[in-house]
Amino acid sequence: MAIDLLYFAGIREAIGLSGERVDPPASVARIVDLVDWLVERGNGYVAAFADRTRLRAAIDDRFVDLTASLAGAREIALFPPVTGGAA
Amino acid sequence: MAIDLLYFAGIREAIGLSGERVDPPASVARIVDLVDWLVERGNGYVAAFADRTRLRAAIDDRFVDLTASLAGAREIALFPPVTGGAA
Amino acid sequence: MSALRVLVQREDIDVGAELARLEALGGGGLASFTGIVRGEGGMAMLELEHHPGMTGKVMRDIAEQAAERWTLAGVTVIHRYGELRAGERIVLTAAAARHRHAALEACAFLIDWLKTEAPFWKKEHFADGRSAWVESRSSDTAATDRWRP
Amino acid sequence: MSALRVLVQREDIDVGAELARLEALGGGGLASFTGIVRGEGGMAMLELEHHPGMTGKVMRDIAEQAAERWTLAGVTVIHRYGELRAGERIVLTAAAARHRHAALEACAFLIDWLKTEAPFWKKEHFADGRSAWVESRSSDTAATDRWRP
Repeated sequence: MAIDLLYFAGIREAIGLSGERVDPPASVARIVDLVDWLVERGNGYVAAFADRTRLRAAIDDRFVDLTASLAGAREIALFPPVTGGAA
Repeated sequence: MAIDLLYFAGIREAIGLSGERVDPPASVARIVDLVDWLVERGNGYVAAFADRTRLRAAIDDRFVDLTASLAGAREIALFPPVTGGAA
Repeated sequence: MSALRVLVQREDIDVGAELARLEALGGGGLASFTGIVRGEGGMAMLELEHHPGMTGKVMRDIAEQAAERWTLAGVTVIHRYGELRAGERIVLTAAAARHRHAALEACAFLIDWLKTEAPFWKKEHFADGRSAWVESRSSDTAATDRWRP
Repeated sequence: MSALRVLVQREDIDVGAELARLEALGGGGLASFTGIVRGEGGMAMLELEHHPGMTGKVMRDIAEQAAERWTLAGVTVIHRYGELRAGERIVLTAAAARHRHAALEACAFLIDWLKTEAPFWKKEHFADGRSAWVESRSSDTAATDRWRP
């Protein structure tokens, strides 16, 4: 099933895309599986996801753990820890 | 020795003056003595100083206890607890 | 060195201009508290009396204490006196700092201390002609006490 | 019921106008925090990226949490994105309340939570051409954690 991916900040820059539509196989059940599957594409994806401790995710605009299931997800965002606000 | 007295808020209203110059006898050594001496004048002063728990004082623009000595004082302010600020 | 700005005035407080002045110090974070006259219980006018010779000194002393306690780029404390209507500003405390918690805590400290240490007295004038001096509250003294060592 | 005002915008924040809007709610006390871009270490420009579909929702959720936690007349949360220079405003959090401590605490809560929960990312661009993403800080996570039950 097709899912829209969004990339932000350093993840976006490493991959070179702000987003893309993907259609992973059924074995890709959780966000971590999706990331493993993306890393197989090589280069930019390898660099983007090299440090999983600094990877965060949201499914359909809600923060989730990396172990969250993709079932029913329409849009998945992958990004580093947030750094908004000020001072 | 002459001392300038200043009255504020309810104290000012009860006495009917915002201030006056007084020349108490040498036996008036502390603020409490001064207040007792003023109360002898009667009416407004009696009402102004009826509740000593709600009386505060400053000597030469510094908050002091009611037991503070008048020695060297030029100006004494007598007033209820402060209620500035907001909310 | 913090820039201290302490004013006792009859005029309204231009909050936007005051905060812009503190922003310009380059602190990174700026906290403010504005006190507004509440028009509860039919109160028509709030009269604010103060001890003119003493108010500025006490307020400056409070501002200096804040500047010693936290690392601040600047502190502004403005208190009005005179006759104020419901909705009018009474007081502004503001602090600029590199770190947001310093700015926020200094701002809370300033307003807590002003309430119990600055020589201002409030009298409420009601629409029906009654008037009464506002009594001090023990909760305000407790709020100031929490900052004591 | 608190009046919630949540904005994500490229434009500057008119702090004076925003605070005047909250003052008009009649709360009695109004606290605000403004974040300003610091121009340290030769930083020429700060780039603020965000997740457009998510930012407004998260910020509204944070504002609602503040309104549940304290009795507030109103809450305003405005966060900018895009390219900001040193001295420009990034963020404003403000809360109006009957009691000053509710306003001040809500304001601190809002800025602490925004920093760790709102999907914004900062990139620093330096005068010498270098640029780097700002790393998240554990002190910010700790600041948010202090509000958890």
